Amino acid sequence: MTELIVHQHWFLWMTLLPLGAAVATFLAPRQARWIGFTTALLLLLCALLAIAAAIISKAQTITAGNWSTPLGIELRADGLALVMLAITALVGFIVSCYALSYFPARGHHQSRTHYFWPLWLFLWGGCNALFISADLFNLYVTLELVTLASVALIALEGGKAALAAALRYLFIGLLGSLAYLLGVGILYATYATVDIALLGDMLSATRLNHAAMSLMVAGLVLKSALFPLHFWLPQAHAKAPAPVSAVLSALVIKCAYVILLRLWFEVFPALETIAVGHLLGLLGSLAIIWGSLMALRQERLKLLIAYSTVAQIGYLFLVFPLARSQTMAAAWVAGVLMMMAHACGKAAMFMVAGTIHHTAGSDRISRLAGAGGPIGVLVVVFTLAATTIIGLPPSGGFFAKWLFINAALVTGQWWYLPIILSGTLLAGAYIARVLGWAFLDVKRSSYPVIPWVMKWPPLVLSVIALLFGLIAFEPVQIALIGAPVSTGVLVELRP
Amino acid sequence: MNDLILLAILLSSLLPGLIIFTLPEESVRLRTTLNLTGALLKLLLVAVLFLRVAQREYAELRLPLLPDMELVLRADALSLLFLTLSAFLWFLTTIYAIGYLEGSPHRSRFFGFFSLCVCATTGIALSGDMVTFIIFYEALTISTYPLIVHRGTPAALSAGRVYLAYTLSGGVVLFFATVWLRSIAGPLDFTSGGVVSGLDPALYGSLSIIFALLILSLGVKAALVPLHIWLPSAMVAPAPVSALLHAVAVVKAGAFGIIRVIHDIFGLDFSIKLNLLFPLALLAAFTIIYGSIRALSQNDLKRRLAFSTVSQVSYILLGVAMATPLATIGGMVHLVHQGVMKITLFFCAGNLAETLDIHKIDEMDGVGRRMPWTMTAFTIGALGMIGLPPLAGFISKWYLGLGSLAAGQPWIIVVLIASTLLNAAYFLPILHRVWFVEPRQDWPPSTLYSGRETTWALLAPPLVTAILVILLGILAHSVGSPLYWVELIAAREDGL
Amino acid sequence: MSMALLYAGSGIILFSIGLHALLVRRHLLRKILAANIMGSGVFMVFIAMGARGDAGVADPVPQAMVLTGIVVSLCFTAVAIVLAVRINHLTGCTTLAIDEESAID
Amino acid sequence: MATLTMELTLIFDLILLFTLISMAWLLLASTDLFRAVVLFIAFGLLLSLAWVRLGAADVALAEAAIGAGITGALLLVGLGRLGSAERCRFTRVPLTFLQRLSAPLLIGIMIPSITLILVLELRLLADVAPGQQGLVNALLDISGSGHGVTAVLMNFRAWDTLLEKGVLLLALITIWSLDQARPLVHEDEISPQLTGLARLLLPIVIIVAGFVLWQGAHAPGGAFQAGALLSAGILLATLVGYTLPARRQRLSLRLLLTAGFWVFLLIAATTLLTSGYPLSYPQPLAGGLILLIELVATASIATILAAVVVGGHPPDNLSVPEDDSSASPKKRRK
Amino acid sequence: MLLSDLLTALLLFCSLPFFLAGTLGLLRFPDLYCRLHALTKADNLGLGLVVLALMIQADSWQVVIRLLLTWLLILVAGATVAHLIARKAQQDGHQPWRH
Repeated sequence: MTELIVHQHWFLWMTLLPLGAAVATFLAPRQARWIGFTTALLLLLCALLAIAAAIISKAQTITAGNWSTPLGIELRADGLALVMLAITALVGFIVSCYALSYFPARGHHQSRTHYFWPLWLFLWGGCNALFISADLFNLYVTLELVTLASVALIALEGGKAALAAALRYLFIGLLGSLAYLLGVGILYATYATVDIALLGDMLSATRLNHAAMSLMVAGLVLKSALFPLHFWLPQAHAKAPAPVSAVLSALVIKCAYVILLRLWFEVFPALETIAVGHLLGLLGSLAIIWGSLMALRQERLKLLIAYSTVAQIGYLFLVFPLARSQTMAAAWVAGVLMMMAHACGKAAMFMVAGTIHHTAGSDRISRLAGAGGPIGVLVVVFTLAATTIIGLPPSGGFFAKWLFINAALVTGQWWYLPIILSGTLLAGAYIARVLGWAFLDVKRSSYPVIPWVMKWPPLVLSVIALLFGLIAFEPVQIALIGAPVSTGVLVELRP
Repeated sequence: MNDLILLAILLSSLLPGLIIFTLPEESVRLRTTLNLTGALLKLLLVAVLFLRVAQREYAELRLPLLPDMELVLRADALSLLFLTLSAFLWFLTTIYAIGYLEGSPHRSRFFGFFSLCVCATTGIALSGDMVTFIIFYEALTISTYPLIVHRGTPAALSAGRVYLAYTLSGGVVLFFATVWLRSIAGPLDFTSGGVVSGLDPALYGSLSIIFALLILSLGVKAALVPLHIWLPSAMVAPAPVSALLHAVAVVKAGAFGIIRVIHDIFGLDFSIKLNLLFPLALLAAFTIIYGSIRALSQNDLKRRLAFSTVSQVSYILLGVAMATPLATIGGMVHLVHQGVMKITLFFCAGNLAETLDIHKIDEMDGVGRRMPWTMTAFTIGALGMIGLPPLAGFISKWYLGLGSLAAGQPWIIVVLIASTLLNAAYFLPILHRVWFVEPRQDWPPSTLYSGRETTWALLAPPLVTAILVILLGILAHSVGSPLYWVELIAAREDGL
Repeated sequence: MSMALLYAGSGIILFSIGLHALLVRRHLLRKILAANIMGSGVFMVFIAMGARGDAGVADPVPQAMVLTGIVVSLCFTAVAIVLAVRINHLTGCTTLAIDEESAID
Repeated sequence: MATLTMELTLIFDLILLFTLISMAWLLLASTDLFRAVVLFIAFGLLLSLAWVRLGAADVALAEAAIGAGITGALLLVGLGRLGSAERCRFTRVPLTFLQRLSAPLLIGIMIPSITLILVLELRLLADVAPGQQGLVNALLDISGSGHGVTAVLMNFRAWDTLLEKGVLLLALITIWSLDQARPLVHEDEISPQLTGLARLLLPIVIIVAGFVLWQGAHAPGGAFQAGALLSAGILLATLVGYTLPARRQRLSLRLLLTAGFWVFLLIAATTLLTSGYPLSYPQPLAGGLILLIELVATASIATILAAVVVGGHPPDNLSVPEDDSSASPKKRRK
Repeated sequence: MLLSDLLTALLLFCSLPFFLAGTLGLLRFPDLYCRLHALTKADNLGLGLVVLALMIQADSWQVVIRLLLTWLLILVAGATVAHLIARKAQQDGHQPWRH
């Protein structure tokens, strides 16, 4: 049994399976929904097996075509890849369930249903391929796969705003990935390899390398919508169909960020990145404040959630200034925790928003008035998911912030403390605003009945989001398998 | 060694809550049985735990949260004090709430959050370190909000907003202070004598700041002036919720937290060494006086009671801040006594509102004739509050007084006397109206309730607590009474 | 300074020209052209750097990468054009300047 | 003599690069979009010349076929449907202060400085820096392909190529999800001369494509160049009035379109099962497998590229939809 | 050997005027139709001379045939395209130029 678990490379199947399923759903549109659902189920299973394999025999590495680096492409399931694969499988499964009834098999949007599944499976496969890739150029290809799929999914809604958002996102993605690719080319010019591990060993702090790093970081920052390059995000995420918004906010953003983490901790540690780190930290802080304030001003639920995503991305970028020699592990783990927690919470919130749009006819926040009664379960889901966005215990966001504050105190960068704390309060404020409307007691016409797959899967996800802190120990342990940081996560400040 | 009984106590109110959420509005009987079984089960478990702790076998449960971070549940004597109180009063409040909310909308939602709320309180009582404490403390904040805004009126919503604004800000400060302390002092398990006493004197400065931050952030829930604003405005909530806020859960959680911080994190001696307690005593004394004075001018019954809570809770802090054995005993025992007395008063206020639609004090003329039992309970509670011997309130005030003398701070006696006079000044007029003034209007007849002044569910709880108020006073020194237990704590854990 | 580096430098310049146009031009087709020019610049850096082998033997790896890159950018161009046509079809606009506020619904 | 040729080549390179850069600038600055597109096609052709100069014949072929050819066709079709006027420029969203601030900052300062730094830094690199050609040549005879680039594409870095095929298919699906195919020409516009040319050229195209594909095994060329050629043939056919004989639900077309990807995928899966490594071909079969992949890929690429240029999914019924004139920019162009 | 080189050079030089003429015509001729003449006639002839020159340099028959084929293809394509352009111009109503 353990033989089977270890010797099959489940993480590779997790990329081949969805891609194959994408083709299948394209070939047989009528069966798309069931093919898609089964694939999601299988992927969940594969994720568990992959994790089991990693627990039995540490980080698995494999070279495509059995050509060793620098020539071949290295694929590996280290901790970061594994947790991302797993969280993607979880969120993806829930979203697939949700999509089953969001995109009905019949009706005049039928063709939308037919195209959703291949596109979504392509996206899934692309994400998984990206997480396991340890080769800068291969990362570029996977990134483009993800971007193109996201563009298609945003445009799926078909409205002019959605199309405009999709095209804007396409240009942004193209810009970002070309900048990244130029950086890769420059690195290849010097070191004749694009393998992360080899580069990490060889790289020296030359000016050209710094230029390459700036290009790559800039491109990825653009793709992960860090303030002030976030302008494309709210429209794109708010205009897309709800399951798509969920996936975009929960997973796609993280793809660029994961590459950034890999670059920062595995490729460029030899370079002086302090200044860049401070810049990213500054932008992250601005993102937290600006995003939260904008979220506070929104009249529409999906836009509010999208702006909250902008703010949450800000937290992710605090990792870079806070990761100093002694707080390396703290910051890194905080970033990973934040990613996972945000993925669960945000996906659930977007699905709730979609359901409310579907039942209340519009996603204006004011339309929520009195929703607490008839569609109370949605409000409960929203609240539970919101705990991790605000950073209330025992959610994952809470412990991520704990680690951030700890790192900020130990490295003496106290100026991040007010940012984190006020960000928390602002998040509380815009969530409370929504809840206030929901609990307002007005008699209103009865809502149409909500299909159960639009209710319970999001509930599961939000409960996970709420309790993530209590179960975070295992995920963090897994994430630390073969991680570029030493363990010893909580650091103590001794005079 | 992991003790699953602690988990069982938490689940005994968590599971019913979660199930109740999914119940349709109509299934009243199932919901009621779930509530009561949960409450009874919890009482049973707590009793078992009580006996075990009395024989000095402390239960403990540890789960890993992060690398180097644990969720610690521990049952020591102090936590049992709070646990027993909340478990017992929750049982009564549940019965009361079932009667009170009969036929009103959104009951599944209400009882669901109600159970979560008490689960959080239990967690606070049982938490064995600062991390766990924060987790349940914030859980309490969130699960209380839906109860406060339950009515869904604009007033309720604004009250809820105020509540969230205060408690979340407090929570954030508490969070920050705790992380800071954790990164200075390492793991923050509650251990008598504190965990920071061994630290480098260079850190005393930041330690004092942390102490202040912790006290202030916990003071939000404990309604220390000027952080008390949310409490009076939250009285728009239904009576059972007010009972919960004032007697069982929220306010008590704050006070309990402060006791924990002073005794088990910083340690009494160390707090004295940093001389941080005197300012707290001053603040508490000021709160006592201020609350009583504000209570005088309130015409709304529940508002007056709310301000009285503001002042009464600070007795606890005062006692703890004086840091002498007797005063500490007085303060801790007041945690229980104030709870029992105040819940009686709120039950009665609720009865008036529910049966006779009376909210203002000047509507209460002669209501004693219409609702003699309720008003008797109210009278006992009020007299207890004033501190009339031999009722419960007297005991705590007596010990506080002795303690202040022992501490060599006679000015506190003055505060106590002053507050007692003020208590009398805002309670006696009510009692006078109730018993000795002719009723202005004729009440709705008692025939609706088949001759009784109101339904059993509404009448029984206040009577029980009223009797309790008397017993706590008379039998204060018998084995197993709160006073006995608190002396046990003082002797056993603080080595006083 | 050898020919390869000359070409590489020109590649950088092409990249920047494209970048500039992508940022400032409004007509969607121009943006698409600009993106393609950018891509060509990047590819030129790859190829030129690969062409520095001794005895004029070029490094096949960057060439393979560029072939992949050309296909990818073709895909993006195609999708971008169809999107632009759709937008023009719905709004009569040839720029991305549709009014966001009215587009909310 | 040698120095003279050196000088001449240097001069030639300088002229070429100067032309390329100035063309790029001109075409991006020109007000007439049609001109811009034509210039872009010319740019592509010159670029392939540059690739030849850099000893990248495969890239040159691909550039000529795709960069200039297919992309050019795409742009022309797009231009025909879009029109070259800038409409709706005045109803832009008001920019936030930061955007307004950042735009000139970015354009005025950052781009020039980035360019300068990079150019100056690249200048310092070694003139002769062998990359991986040694490694590739050493492994060439066990790679199953006689030609370095093909070996890298199809074997050493086949994982990239697999995903790239995915991107191509994804692009097609995206386009189908967005729009319905409209005819490139109207019946009345088809000229007999063009038909004659098509009759003449199609067989040649097919032969040449086959040649390019087969040649890829040991010399520049390969699936993608061949596919591009074939697609050009298909487009020529459509231009003289053959419509894609496809209903949307017709499985055969979809199989053809996806074949290049799923055959590749199947091989990856089987190799993963058998050898534990994805796309590690068993030694004797390597050449055959690569040829198989390339054959199928060529067919798919040809169809996909043609379909992409046509733009949009085939109509549900064979009757070609009329381009609804109300919103059609064609009419609005002049 | 030398002779062949000389011949090539000669042919190339001969091709120059044609290209020059074609380009001049393209730039200077009054209307589209005339420009088409310039392109299709002069340039194709010049190209033919270039192809011839290269043929002489070729070292195998395949190359010669390939070159020839290239030229023929260009002729056919050029002719057709010129026709298409002219046709479109006529449809769009471009009047031929007169004195």
